[in-house]
Amino acid sequence: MSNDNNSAFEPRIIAFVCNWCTYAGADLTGTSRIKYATNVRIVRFPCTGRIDFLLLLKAFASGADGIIVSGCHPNDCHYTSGNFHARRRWMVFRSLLDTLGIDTRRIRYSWVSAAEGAKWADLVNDTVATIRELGPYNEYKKVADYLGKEAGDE
Amino acid sequence: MSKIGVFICHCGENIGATVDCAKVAEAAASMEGVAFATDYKYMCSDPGQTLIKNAIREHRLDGVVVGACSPRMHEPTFRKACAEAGLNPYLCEIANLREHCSWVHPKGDDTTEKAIEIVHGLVEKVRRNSPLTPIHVPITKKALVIGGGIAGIQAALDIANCGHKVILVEKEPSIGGHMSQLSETFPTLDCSQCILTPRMVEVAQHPNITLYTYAELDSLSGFIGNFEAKIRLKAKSIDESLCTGCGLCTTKCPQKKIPSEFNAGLGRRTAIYVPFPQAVPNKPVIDKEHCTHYRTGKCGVCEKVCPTHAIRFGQEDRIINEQVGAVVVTTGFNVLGTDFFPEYGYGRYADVITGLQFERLASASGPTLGEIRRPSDGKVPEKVVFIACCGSRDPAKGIPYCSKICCMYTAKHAMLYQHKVHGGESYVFYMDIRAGGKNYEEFVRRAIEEDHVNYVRGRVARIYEKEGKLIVKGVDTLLGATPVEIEADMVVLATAGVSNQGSEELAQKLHISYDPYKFFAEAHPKLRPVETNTAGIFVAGACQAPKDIPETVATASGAAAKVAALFSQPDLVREPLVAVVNRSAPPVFSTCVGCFMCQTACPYQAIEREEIKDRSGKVIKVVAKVNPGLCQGCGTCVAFCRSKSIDLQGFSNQQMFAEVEALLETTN
Amino acid sequence: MENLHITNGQLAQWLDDMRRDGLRIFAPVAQGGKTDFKFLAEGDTVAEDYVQTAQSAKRIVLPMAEVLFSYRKHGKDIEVANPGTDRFNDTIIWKARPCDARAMRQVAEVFTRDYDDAIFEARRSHTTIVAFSCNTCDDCCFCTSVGGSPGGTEGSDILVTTLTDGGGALVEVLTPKGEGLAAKYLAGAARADGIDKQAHLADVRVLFSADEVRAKLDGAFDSPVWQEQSERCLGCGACAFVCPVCTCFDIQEDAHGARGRRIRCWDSCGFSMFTQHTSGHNPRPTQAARWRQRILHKFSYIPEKLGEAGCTGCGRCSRACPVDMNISEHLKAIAGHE
Amino acid sequence: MSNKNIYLPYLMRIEKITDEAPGVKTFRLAFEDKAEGEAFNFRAGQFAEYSAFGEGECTFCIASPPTRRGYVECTFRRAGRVTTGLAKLEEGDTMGFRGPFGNSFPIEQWQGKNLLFVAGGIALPPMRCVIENALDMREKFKDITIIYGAKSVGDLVYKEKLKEWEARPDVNMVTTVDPGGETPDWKGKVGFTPTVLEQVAPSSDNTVAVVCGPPVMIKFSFPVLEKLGFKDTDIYTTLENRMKCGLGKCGRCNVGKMYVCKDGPVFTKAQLNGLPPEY
Amino acid sequence: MNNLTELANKLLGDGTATKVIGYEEAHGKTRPCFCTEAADTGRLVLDERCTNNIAVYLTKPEIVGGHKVAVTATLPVLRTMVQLAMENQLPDGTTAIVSTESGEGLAVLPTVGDMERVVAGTPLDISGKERELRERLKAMSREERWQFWLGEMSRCIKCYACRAACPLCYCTRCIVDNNCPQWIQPWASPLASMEWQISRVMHMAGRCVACGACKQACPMGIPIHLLTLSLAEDIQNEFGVAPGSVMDHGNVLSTFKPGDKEDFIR
Repeated sequence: MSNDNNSAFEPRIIAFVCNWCTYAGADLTGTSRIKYATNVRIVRFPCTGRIDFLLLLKAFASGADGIIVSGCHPNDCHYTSGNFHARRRWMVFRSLLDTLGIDTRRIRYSWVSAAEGAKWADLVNDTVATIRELGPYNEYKKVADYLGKEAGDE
Repeated sequence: MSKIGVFICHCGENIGATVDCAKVAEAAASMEGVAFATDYKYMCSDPGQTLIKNAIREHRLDGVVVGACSPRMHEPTFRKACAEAGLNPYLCEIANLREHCSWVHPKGDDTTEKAIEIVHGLVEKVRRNSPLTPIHVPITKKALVIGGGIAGIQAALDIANCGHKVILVEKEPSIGGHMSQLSETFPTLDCSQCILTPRMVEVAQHPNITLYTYAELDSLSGFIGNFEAKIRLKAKSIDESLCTGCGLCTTKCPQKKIPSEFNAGLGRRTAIYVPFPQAVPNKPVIDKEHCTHYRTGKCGVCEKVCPTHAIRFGQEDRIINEQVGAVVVTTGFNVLGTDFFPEYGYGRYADVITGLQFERLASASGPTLGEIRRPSDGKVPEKVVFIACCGSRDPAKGIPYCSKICCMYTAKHAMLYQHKVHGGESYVFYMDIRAGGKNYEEFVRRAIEEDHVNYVRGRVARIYEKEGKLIVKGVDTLLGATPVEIEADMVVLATAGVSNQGSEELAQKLHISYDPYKFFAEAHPKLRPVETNTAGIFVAGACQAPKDIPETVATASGAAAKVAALFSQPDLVREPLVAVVNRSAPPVFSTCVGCFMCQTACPYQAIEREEIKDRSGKVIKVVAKVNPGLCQGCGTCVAFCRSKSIDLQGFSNQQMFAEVEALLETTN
Repeated sequence: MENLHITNGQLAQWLDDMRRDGLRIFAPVAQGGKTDFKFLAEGDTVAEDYVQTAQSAKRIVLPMAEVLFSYRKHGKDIEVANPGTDRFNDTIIWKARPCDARAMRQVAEVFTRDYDDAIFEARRSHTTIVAFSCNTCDDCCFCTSVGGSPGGTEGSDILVTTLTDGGGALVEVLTPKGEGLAAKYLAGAARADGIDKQAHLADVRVLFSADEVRAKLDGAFDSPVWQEQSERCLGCGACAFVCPVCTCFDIQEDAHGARGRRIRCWDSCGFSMFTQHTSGHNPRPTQAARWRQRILHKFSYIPEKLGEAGCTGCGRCSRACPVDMNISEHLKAIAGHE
Repeated sequence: MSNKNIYLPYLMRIEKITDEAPGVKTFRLAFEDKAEGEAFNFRAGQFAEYSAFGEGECTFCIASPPTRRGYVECTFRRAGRVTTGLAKLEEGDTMGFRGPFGNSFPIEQWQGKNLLFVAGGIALPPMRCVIENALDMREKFKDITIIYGAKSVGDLVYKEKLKEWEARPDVNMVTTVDPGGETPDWKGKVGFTPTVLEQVAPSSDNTVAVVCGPPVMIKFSFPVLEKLGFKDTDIYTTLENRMKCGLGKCGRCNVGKMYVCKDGPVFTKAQLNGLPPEY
Repeated sequence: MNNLTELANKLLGDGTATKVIGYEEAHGKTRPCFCTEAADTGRLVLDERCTNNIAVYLTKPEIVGGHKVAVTATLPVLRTMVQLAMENQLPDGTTAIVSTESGEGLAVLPTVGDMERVVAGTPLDISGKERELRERLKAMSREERWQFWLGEMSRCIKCYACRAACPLCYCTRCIVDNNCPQWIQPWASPLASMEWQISRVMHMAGRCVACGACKQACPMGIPIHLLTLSLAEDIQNEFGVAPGSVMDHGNVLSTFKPGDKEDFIR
């Protein structure tokens, strides 16, 4: 589903990242002065293991067009296994979202280490480009505003 | 929280040149709950911090957001400033306007808008912050060291020398470990026992060290600073207080044909025995499995001959409890036996031996008193083949890793052979020579160049016996895979270093993790190499992976330093960013339903069971409870808990939920 | 008010005409193995073969969720927006059952007593109920035990009784609203003469006497019957949500940052959280207490106020219950309880 | 048919916030629309629905007496989502107010009688309204006795009011804290409220008693009053069932044939005797 | 007196149980029933018509408090009991009565170990209509699936019968009753209903025994069991954990393998 008005569309992207790897990696992007799209807002979590799947849904319901979830590479987790737990959670979650027809292309999972400043910039730019191509997540937004639209009618 | 102060830092030009800081402050001022907002050139400077402190006092702020550099940089600075102004430091949050905004975006409205949104997200988060206080955990300043090899000896001595009590537990009758079995050590060729024995004696005599030999850990409970160890003292069948170590019993014992563990099976010992002459403690134990008295009820010679009547046949295992604050695990490693290698005869050929057995042959205290004689007939071998990487680096054998020490000890063995058997011929089959280490490469070169050891790069495919000779068939890959056949008198296999027997069981007792090869896992391979994921439990030496002596000793001292650092505090102070299981008034008590799935998700064993009882003491329900001494605050349990009964302080559900919604609010 | 006799063709035409005119029609449609009311859309077929819809038509006047008002925060100030009552459109409930139509009166009583609920009133005034008498019934039906009838006219604007002999339908125009509709769509219809409506109605057996139940309930608060009956009850809200009479609701906040709305949504006295205080104290802590409340409310408290049971015998709760909490069975037991 | 949206709250400006005890605050609220304020009337014992916009509505009594016009006061303890939201508000902020709802204390019928007020903990607010109402027309009543207890000294609310009442010669004011809850300089009594009530033993002759407090306090106070000779029709209390609408519609506070929000919250013990114990 | 009654009486008589949770016949169907004395047990039935998952009562203190319970267990019920035991929710001393494989006789399973053995020998098989529905869903495009579920969710009335009927939904406080924060809007709307189902299904990951109680309970006939079934099947394919089988340690989501797939992580 592409959007006719892509040039005017600025995707809203929210990134759920762990403190120790990806947040630090994004810090390194800054320290290295690598530029990337302004569309992303970062939420800092101690660990990807802490990220609740409902928060991702809340992001969509609140108007996000795309989501990034990123943490430490396998075996690099500050807490040893939080990212492994997260990985399982996302495997299961993705499969469920797909069953429901929720657009899993809009959630980008990645591992970005504290040393991968450039990878973070690429990840953001790439995600922005992907979401720009997909267009605003109107399907979801429309449902989110059900009370305003449909229920008033009933 | 509804009197939030927002402080936007220009960071000189770093933020100020890209983001319109005044506009951000102005926008922040109109956010719900914000009572004060301003911008300033350098918030982290003294005047900047003073500005924050004054604003906290003047406006009675109950929350602070500093828009500045990464929280990984100055979060502690600003939290401290808040604390100094009387605001709980955990009511301060940092909006990352530099690394995540001004440094990565061009100057413009979008960037300023993003800065405003970042601030908004954190304002909404901080409105839901709670004041937190650091967690204090008392510490029992006594350490438990498990394993009395060189690692355990070193760790015990280092900790004891810092003035702390140490309990050293060794499962064999004597401490000393593998190092006591070695002949000379690379790359200096100094006598292993000569450097080790003084340390063993020091352990025995140290006033801060309690030594339990012939003992094993039964169980460990508790948490950092507060462990309770149950130690099983196996029955030695002697009264140690009476035994003088005269040795009469061992000479009279009629059971003399028991393979000696110390001599790697190449020598014999008696049923009542001291493993080796320099043993510490130098007192015998009775090996119940082989003792005639224990097996048949007859004999009792030792009891008769003992001048001090120290023999106690009826003795039973004893379990003692020890309270300790830290544990160092130094249980070492083992080497594969020759029977693991079908291609080399499954251990059927007496003259195909392991490197460890060769050490005993080369040792002056060994069964041959240091002469190299082959086990089968005691002849001095004229041609010896050493095969490196036996098992190691062989995924087919399930051991993909490098055992690290074999290259060096094989060179040493060949060198020792050449020194002891003049005119002897030695061959080393190898895959690569790994001689990284101080003076290591030089050592190997000396073996090749000065002692004329023949290094052949290639694998040995097969060994078979033919007319009293061991035919070694291999290839030389440096000569274009030319087949090589050597008629050897003895073959020494550098078998892979593997984890010690029972290491998996021990890891489970300790709740520490281990790798697929059952070596214990460190908390972080680089930055926390001697810590485990269980706070207060440290590892050192070859129980982590095969290590040589210098590395073993270094990690042991490292672990000891960690213990000493832990013990140097009056109590353990921890960041309160830990998970908490909710509690409420009766009749609910907690919304936790007690499925304890969180326990299986926690990497730190931080989740305990708590019984909630009524006034009569009847258990009403069992709910989870997080031990704040163990919790590291990863929050995996929080995301897992179905009923949202666990929350993470500092990153609570309400905080994260509000931050996510706020970051997206302007789109609505 | 008059009675008309229309042919089957006229009946079909009537619906077609209304659909063609773009009226909002809320009618039973088969969906997902159940028949339930929905707003007719292009392609929808009004269900024929069913005894009872899964839900009643209650949500036309009391939606599952509706905005009571919205607001926006500006710093320390709040701006409140009253959505008003002029936003509603006319709706025709087509093929309501007489038990549903009758229930509407009780629902209306709740929202108009003491304080007039303008939102509800507006919704109701825009609603026209065209009910259809029941030609068939099932074991869950018991309207006749609670003072209703498969051909009852109470609450309907028009009542259609299809004639089981295939001879068209009897149309009873009952209210001015009904007259308006009939004038427009049934202008040429014949007057009904001598139709024995009763002969075309389902035979709904009388299972118990509501008065007897009420009399028994007076001293039954501490009876063991509640515990016995409710033991298998799972405490879900299905019975209340499908009930045409149940009106219990919750008021909730739909807040997103500076904007928010206050929402009214359905609730059920069967939920354990319904009465639970923040402290954890719960005046009705057990399912037995909640089941008792449901029965007492409908068959003792409401009769006290309205003179009739808060139940029209539609039987939906019995059909919806996952564990066969059959209400008529329980009421029969209560009526016969000593 | 009235076109008024009965769910729409009055907008109120928070004029003053008083910290009463840990987690307990009193708000003084003024009507945003002065005309609404002037038209606003209520009676002692009535309650209202208070909104924290963004969080929802919560029910508590109007704590100030109807005799003091131009503002209303409420006192609440931070517990759930809404009260937490309210507690975060500051002076000058706006909140919502819907009311007054429910019945009231029949204070006119009490004229010429002795009044006994027994309150515990956070239940003094509903009582304060009627106490001040009575004090504002002091000459119409005979003896006034107030017995107020809390878990600890810190938990006593309305500390200023307590001093004020204590200072009045025409009020017999008794304050008490539970054993263990006293401070070294505590001058009041130590003991559970029902016990102190028994010690004080006010005469039941020509007296009405008003009892408000946690369920356990009420449970133990009723028998004491009975022993002192109070008739069930002379003992008043207020029920605090969970409510949402305040209008007798949402069904939550239905107890027996009553809706607490409409037929209550004030009940005599005699009335309670006829209600199922679902409160 | 039939065998089941006899057996129930024996268990009640010898103190093995003080309450038997079982099925009785009513209105041409079966429904749960409870027997505490021999006089009650005559109505017990246990056959293929017994489709309620009566393990749901095992986590209700009102039902099991102070009782030793025996459950006449169909296979899904037995699977549930094993899962409950693993989650510390099966009351001590709970006994299961099952039909033997031949369907003729009855067997008593006094311990969880016994129950596990029976369950392990009878793997779950998703077939027939469910399989068909699942395949139909799979064959749809993503947009079609979204429209399908949106339509279904629009019919949800949020009565939570799915939650109430599910024996593994036993939380003291369900996430939907948690308003700090308000994770899921408490009213019925397509999004709130979908979020509720996503939560429910995620919470069932690796736990669901695919008994279909949720679907059976739904008064609106929404095929919500397709969600749990789909997930169960995906989990089986991905982790080798079959629905109704019990992991010896933890749960699919509370454990991991270092080698778990990560082809979706870039």
